[in-house]
Amino acid sequence: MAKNLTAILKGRGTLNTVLDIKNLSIEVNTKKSKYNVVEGVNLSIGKKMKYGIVGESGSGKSLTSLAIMNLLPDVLKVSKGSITLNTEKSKELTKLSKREMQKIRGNEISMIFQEPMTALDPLYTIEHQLLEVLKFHTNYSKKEMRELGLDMLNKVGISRGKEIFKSYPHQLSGGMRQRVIIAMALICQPKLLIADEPTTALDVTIQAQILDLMNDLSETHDTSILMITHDLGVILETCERVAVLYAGQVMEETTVEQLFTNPSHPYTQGLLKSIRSLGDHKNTLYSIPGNVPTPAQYENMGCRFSSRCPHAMEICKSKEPSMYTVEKDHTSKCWLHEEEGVAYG
Amino acid sequence: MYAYILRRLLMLIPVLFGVSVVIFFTLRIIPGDVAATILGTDATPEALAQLRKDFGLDLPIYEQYLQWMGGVMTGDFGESMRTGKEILPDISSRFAITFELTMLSAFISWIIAIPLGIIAGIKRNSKTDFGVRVVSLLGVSIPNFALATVLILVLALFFSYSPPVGYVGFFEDPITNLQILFLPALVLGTSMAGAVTRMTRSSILEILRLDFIRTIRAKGAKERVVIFQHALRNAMIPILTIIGMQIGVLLGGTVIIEQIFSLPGLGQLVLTGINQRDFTVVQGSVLFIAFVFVMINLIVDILYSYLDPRITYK
Amino acid sequence: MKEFFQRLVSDKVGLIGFIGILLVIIVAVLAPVIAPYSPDRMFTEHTLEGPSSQFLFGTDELGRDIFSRTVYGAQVSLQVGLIAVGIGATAGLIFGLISGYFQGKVDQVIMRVMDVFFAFPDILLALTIVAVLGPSLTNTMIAIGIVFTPVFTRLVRSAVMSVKENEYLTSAVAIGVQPVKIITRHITPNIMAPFIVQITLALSGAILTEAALSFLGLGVQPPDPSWGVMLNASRTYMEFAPWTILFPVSAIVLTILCFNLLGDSLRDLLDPKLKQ
Amino acid sequence: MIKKGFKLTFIFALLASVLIACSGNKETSGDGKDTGGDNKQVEQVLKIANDQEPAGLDPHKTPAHSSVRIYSQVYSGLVRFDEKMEVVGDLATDWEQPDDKTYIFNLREGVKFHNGREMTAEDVKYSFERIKAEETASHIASYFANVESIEVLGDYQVKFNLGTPDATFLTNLTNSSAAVVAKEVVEENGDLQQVAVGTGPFKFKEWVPDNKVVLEKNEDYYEEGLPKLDEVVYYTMKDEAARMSAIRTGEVDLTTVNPKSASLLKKEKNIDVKDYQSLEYSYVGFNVEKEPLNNQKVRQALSLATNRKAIADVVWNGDAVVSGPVAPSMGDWAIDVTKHELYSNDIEKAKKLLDEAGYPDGFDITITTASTYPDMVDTAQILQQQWKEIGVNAEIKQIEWGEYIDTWLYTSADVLVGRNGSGTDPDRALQYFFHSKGSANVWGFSDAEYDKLVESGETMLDKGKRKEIYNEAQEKLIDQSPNLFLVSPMKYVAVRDSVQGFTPYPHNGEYILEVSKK
Repeated sequence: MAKNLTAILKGRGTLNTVLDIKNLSIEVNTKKSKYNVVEGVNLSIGKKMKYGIVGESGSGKSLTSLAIMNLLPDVLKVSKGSITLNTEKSKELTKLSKREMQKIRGNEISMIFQEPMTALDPLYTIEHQLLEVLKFHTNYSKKEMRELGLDMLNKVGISRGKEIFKSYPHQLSGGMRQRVIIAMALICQPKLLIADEPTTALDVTIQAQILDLMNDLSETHDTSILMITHDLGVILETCERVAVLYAGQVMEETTVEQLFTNPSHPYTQGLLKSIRSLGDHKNTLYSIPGNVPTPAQYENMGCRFSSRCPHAMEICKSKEPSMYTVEKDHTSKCWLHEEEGVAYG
Repeated sequence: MYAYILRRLLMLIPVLFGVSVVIFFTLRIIPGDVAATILGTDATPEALAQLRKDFGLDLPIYEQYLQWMGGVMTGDFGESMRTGKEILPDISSRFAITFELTMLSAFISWIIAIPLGIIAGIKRNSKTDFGVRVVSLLGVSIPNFALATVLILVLALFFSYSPPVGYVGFFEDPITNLQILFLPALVLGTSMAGAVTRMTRSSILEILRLDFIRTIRAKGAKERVVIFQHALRNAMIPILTIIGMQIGVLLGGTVIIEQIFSLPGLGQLVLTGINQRDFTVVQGSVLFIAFVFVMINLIVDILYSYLDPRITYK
Repeated sequence: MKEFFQRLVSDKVGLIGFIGILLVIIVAVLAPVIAPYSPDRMFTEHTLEGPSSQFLFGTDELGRDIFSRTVYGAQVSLQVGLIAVGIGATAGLIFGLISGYFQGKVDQVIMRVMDVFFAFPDILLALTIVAVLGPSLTNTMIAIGIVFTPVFTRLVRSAVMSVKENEYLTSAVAIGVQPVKIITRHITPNIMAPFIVQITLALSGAILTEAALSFLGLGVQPPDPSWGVMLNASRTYMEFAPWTILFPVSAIVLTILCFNLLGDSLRDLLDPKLKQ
Repeated sequence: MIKKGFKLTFIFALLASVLIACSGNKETSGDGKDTGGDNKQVEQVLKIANDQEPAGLDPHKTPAHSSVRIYSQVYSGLVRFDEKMEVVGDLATDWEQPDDKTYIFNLREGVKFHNGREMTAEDVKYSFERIKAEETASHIASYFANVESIEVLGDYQVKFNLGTPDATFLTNLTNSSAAVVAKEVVEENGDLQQVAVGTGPFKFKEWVPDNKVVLEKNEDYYEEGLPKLDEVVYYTMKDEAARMSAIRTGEVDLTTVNPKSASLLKKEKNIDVKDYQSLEYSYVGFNVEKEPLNNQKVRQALSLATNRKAIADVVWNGDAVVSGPVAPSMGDWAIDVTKHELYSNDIEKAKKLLDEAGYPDGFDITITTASTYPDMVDTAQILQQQWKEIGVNAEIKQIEWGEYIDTWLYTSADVLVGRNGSGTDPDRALQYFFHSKGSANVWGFSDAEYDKLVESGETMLDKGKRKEIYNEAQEKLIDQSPNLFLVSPMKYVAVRDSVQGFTPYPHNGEYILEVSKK
């Protein structure tokens, strides 16, 4: 058991990772209530790795990404755990000052949000908004910035850069805007790009283009990607590793290949079943029965999936399972794997 | 754009026509006439009749209206019944004062309100927010004539200060001019500030929740850039609407403050006009104020399109 | 509604405003019980006396008890506010509903007329109306009501127009529901939120406008003690007898503050854009 | 955006501090003037704060006090009152009366209008004919209705032919409105509302509406060494608080104030408060043609129910005297009304009279007054309280000035509270206001005996007998009570101690001819 654990830890070793999230919990703290919405999340994103987090809305995937950026809304805060960024130096993001964090955002870690339609300030030209990033983080001259900007637009597939420079967001299509946003995110050559549902709001045809673009660019720029999505299809297309989030916890973590070939957690199985039923055009669509619990219900409910789990046992309802290793590079948070696997975390 | 402006200008015609009709006929319903107020307690019937004839008040009322409107169309607002002086030059020189006062008040209110609104908006539901809201509403809650009187008294009693007497134009003597206008503008500005603070606060609140603010933060912007370059500019449109409305209201609403601070503005002209039944003066001034009011609305609308590239007028 | 009150209570600002207004209403209703003297009773031997046990807030230039007048003043000022705003809001509701619902020519005519009134500066319009009708409590309220009408009309009209766009209404029209029913059942409840906010704010506006008219001698007629009247009369004696202005000014400021606090808080609560 | 905002704030803050600094400087330089004034010539500029804007400057057309106080400095008349209210020469050096109906005035030679032209007898003739002309609509036309013709006897001699002997003629001539004007100025400007060219001590310089009127010294004034001031500026400051503040800080040198403000200013060491008994009295006018006020007993009852002393105490801070139809400051002409039965404030008797008149339970009535004047509003409120005691329930209606004048003129109010200037001759107080044909008798009051009495008073040249006539007229008037005459207030003028030689008189509250500044 101990041997196995070391092997796993080695595979996830800090030396080769860009970002390490350890035991991250995020709590809502208002006068009336106090509870965790994200709990005990562990992730390691390797250099140049494309990592996916998949989960339904409310699973805490977006909050996790916002926590990395230190952009959580006022009522939420990181209550436990650490987020370490390894660039030239290791930095503990949860402990940085505002000023230090501002230096990292857009520079070392960039983020792309879901809604390209509303993610740009409607009152400023594309030029202003694109070059703004450079202004925040570099000392280039105006001319240099323009050149860099045009170059970057070119890279995201916008050839009429000069024209687009003068445009305002509302004059561009959704796909164009998302390209601009990607350009903004990559212009400072960040080590990590967080993409929160970058294609959800786009037409299907454009979705593929944008995903390809991100793939290509991350390779040419040596950028790791953290892809946040509810869509397993996107994960399959872009990612190498994946974490499945449910009700604020990681349920399963493995390579994409293993996830699709050997899903271990009943939740993942359910998810896969539902998209396959979609693909097969069978008469009935499969959906996981029941509802996602609300954060207020998390406490004392044992396994958070237990209420919807087809394999639920007595223990599931009373005691929370640990993460068990199912096979190499594959963990699952389910009592079913207690026997076969190694618990950690 | 030009076509739009032109169309808007054309739309002003019925409104101004309506204003002219309303004010003209309303004035004629008010009991009392200029002849009686001029002659006061020494009036004789003959003298009254003579004066009325001089002013054309013996003509049928619709004829009086047509005569007046005919003049106004050709830019002739007529002469004051009281002083016999041409009205338009008087209106414009007094308008300059009222306008300066209005702008200065607006300016003071922005200086007070916008920072307060931003602070309250950023720190929503904090003690600071609470304090700002109460303080800014306090400004709106004091009748401004009371505030003005208290201010005058306190300054005179405890600081031996009173503003210079006798209005001087800005271009004659800017320093004296500003000394004269500072207190009245402060009073009006204080009462305007509440609404602007409120609007700034809620717009900032609203804007700060929008996605693009998160994008800007994610780009590594300093909080100052987020607030002032992005949030505030986006919040300016509703703020501008409020400011535009207030400037419009102030142009006709400075009457009391002008009287207390002895400023020879348009408000006083109208008030004395009403008191003395100097119809031509009141009609002319009200029409003028209404014109400026609708023009300000138009200017605010045009300003929108400069502030917000999404707004275009065709 | 219950949820709404819960939220109101949770917002301290709104709660303070609400309680304040409640207090003023109670004082106004119980004025005859609270006030030790009739508001017009003159103690000519005691003009401009400072606060004492006999005269809690002192006396005014005619030897009247300022405490009693301030208490009765709540009655007069609230009455002015409520009725004036009632007139403006009702007229605005009617015109706005008609205008917004039927649109077309009716709308054009109503809105142009409102534009005309809107183009008049408030104080001048009120002043002119009072001058025409003759100054009295009733006419003051009518004048302020007329001044407020365009604001309410515009508010209701735009709310109606936006509600009308909604699909459920289109379907209601499609299945042939009567216009009156559509207005009362569907539109009215939907425009209530902005309407209530505007009413709260207009109430404070009305009290202030009455005070301004009183400054010009055209407000409530003496000896009725509206706060505006008291304020204006005491301006002359402010230095000689500061209590003559202190108490009515505090009353007016606190009341209007409460209305504004409540309005401000309601606006936040009812604004869908600001919901948390 | 933000930077701009901060810059503006900064500039603004700077500006505010500069403003305050500047005003500070002015303060100190002002103090310097006060102490070290001996070696430096003090600017002889008198700044006066007025509560009303002048209505116009035409002396023949404008009766408003706010106008009179200004044009009386610019124009002169043939004669004027001295400080004892005796008629003395002004433009006329002396005059003779060949008979009761003829006056010949010898004019001062070499008097120049402010436009440089010499004033002659032709100008006197022109001026009085202008007053009398119907199209002038002069408010003092009736004063000179008795003048049948004016003859120019020479450049410096003019003769007035009267229709009947007229005891009031000379007094009427002292009226500031009986001014000698220059024909060419009238012809050039249509009227004299906006211009003023006279022969008086001060020349009209400019009038900025709702702001100020500036007069400057007439270097050619015919009285040696006068005026002492180089310039007089009248600022219009309608707000009492603003005037108080300005006189306190020395922004103005002189202003009229109300009794309460006066008592406050008396405590200030740099300010003198001068008072004088005015020629005005407050009154209650009745529409004597309408029920119930057409009943003399009702009017008498109301008079008895009225406590005039209380009005003097409360409205005028005690600084007012109970008055009859002729104000007490008219000296001998006024009767002592305090002992009059109807002034006894006898409630029981009042109730009895009401009972006799058929109103045992009183009646409802509306008191109308002008919102412009707080004293009138306060008076109305006191009357309301006092009359309540005899069951008369009054409602108060305050209206603004324009409507008030109209209401007065057409007697459209049943009860009107107001203030009258009783003039400088009892003829105005008694005939002008109450003769059945008197211009200002709007009350519908008509009493043949009374008419005869005041007519004889006008033509009676023997002062002793004239006084007897007027005493009787006053008794009669009070008995009839078409108006209730209330109190005649003191007037207060606050003056900075830098002003020398200022004394107000009842007939001229702002006599500044001999004023100088130190």
